Amino acid sequence: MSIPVKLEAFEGPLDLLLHLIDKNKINIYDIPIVVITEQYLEYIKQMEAKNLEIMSEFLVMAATLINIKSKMLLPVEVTEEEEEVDPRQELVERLLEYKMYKYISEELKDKQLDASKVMFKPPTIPPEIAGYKEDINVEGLLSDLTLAKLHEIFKSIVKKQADKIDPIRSKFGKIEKEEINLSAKLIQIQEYGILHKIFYFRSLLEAQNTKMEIIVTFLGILELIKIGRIKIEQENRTDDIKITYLATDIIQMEEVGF
Amino acid sequence: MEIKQVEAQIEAILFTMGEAVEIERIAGAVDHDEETTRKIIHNMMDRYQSEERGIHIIELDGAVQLCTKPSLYESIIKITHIPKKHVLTDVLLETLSIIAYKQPITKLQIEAIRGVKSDHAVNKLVEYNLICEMGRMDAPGRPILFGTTEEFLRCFGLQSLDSLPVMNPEKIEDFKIEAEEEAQLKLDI
Amino acid sequence: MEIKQVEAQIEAILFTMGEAVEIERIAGAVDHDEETTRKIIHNMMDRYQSEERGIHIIELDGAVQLCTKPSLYESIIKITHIPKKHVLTDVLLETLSIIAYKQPITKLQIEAIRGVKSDHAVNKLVEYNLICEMGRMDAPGRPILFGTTEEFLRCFGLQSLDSLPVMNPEKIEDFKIEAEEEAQLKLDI
Repeated sequence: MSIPVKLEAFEGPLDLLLHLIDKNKINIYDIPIVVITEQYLEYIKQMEAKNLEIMSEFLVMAATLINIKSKMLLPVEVTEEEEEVDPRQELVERLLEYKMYKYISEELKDKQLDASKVMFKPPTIPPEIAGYKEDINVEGLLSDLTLAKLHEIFKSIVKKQADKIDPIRSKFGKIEKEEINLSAKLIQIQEYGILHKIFYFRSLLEAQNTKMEIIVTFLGILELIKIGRIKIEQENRTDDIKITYLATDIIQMEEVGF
Repeated sequence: MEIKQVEAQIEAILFTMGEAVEIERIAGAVDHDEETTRKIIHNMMDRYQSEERGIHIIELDGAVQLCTKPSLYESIIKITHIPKKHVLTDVLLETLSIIAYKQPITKLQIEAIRGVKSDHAVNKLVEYNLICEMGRMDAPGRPILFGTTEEFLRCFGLQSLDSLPVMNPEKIEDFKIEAEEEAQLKLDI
Repeated sequence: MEIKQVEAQIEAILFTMGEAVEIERIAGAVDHDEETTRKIIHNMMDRYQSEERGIHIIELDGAVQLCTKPSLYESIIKITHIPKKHVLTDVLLETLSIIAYKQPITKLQIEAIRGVKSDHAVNKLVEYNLICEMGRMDAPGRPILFGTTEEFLRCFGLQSLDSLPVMNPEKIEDFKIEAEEEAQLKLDI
């Protein structure tokens, strides 16, 4: 299928869906969900995933379409009381509402064009009059306001802010940037390997001081497995991992294009 | 005669103020009650409209403002450079129409209708003074409610929100019936 | 008929321009020679004068300008002196409470707490003399710090700001507990 229109041109998942419905010359109430889903997914594939947030919105719609598709493939269970509900119903309603606002915004656009032809005049209040400062009756303004009420308002704002704070993530400490070099760590592991030949994963990790070092060490092990310099064995799932160093020398990671 | 004088006062007031003035305030300045003042102003509006005049009075949500007639735009731009107004993109227009019809509405509700995040659009519309905060919703997190401004009415040539293009329930119903008929038609073939 | 339309064009031009416009320029915009244009304008001037109108055209050195008639000066003074309706909206109350408890505070900090632009609210509160500038923050751009005014204290019958303590995080916790106790107390009654 050819993709004549850039996906970025669509304002959102509903917009794309409307475009497909329009392009296929089908009625909104009669969406051939299988065809549309395929075309929709095809569009998403073409999408440059530059903006994850936008991408995810399109994906949610894709998931909705697939969900409807799967529901339609399943035999419909009709209970006595409820009528058979077309799984497309909710989507159709959303699309219809969205379409309505698109239609209205076109009308508004015309109105704006007309209204933009009207000219206004800036105020020309003589300076001696403009200089007049109106006395604002502050007491009257505050007549309904008590200190307690003001306090109440502030508390609700503070509470709202507290609600906004992610209770888990906000407790994460600052990530200290440590200069732990993976290449250096790899050499260290290899040195350790030459020395011990056979060693255990846990004992290797225990030798590490920080969380970051442990992570880098783990990455180093994975890398060494990949290039075939070590072999690992594990009897049971929670057992310690036995590592056998297969080589007799130390390789600089730059040599293997790391 | 008396009325003529009041009309002259009102014209002078509107000319000087330039911006929209609440009818209530005008009433205070011309020493008449609000209802009488409104009638006088409506009378003036009709006359400005029917006579071959260059200016007329528009009404914006209980306030009135003097402005030129749109038909004279061509002559005006011949003599003066008119600063460009904000160009509203389709995204902004779409968001604005949702707010106009559903106000007061929260950002989340807008996003539910559009199916996309709308922070940028809402912020831009606030910046252009087309929408503003209307208070908070009595719901968890007390989200901000948005609604349209007087500037919105002015920019779209609307007297009040009642003059928004109509999308009444019957029209929507028509829309549906039409669509259903179309669907039926297809099945018949 | 034709003349009427030219007159409308001239009225619209003068209204939009506000200032004095050379008759020569007007002639160019309405597609007539200067002499004819001048005649039409003089005609308009007479009519504005004789009719009971709020505005008229004055001529200054080959240029003409639209302005209000001097006799209506009183009405204009009156309208500018009629107080507008002032109300503390939710938005204003919210902003005021933040400033009261967090002062001195910058607009940016207020916006960070509220999650929305707050220019309008801050300006209004300054206009109402409930808050004022307290100096500048020693930070890039040297932003203005706002705090409450003496008027604010007086209105609430406060001796000083000490009776309105600045809230720090521990205090907020205390406040929460207090509030709960108060609520309990109320229930007990």
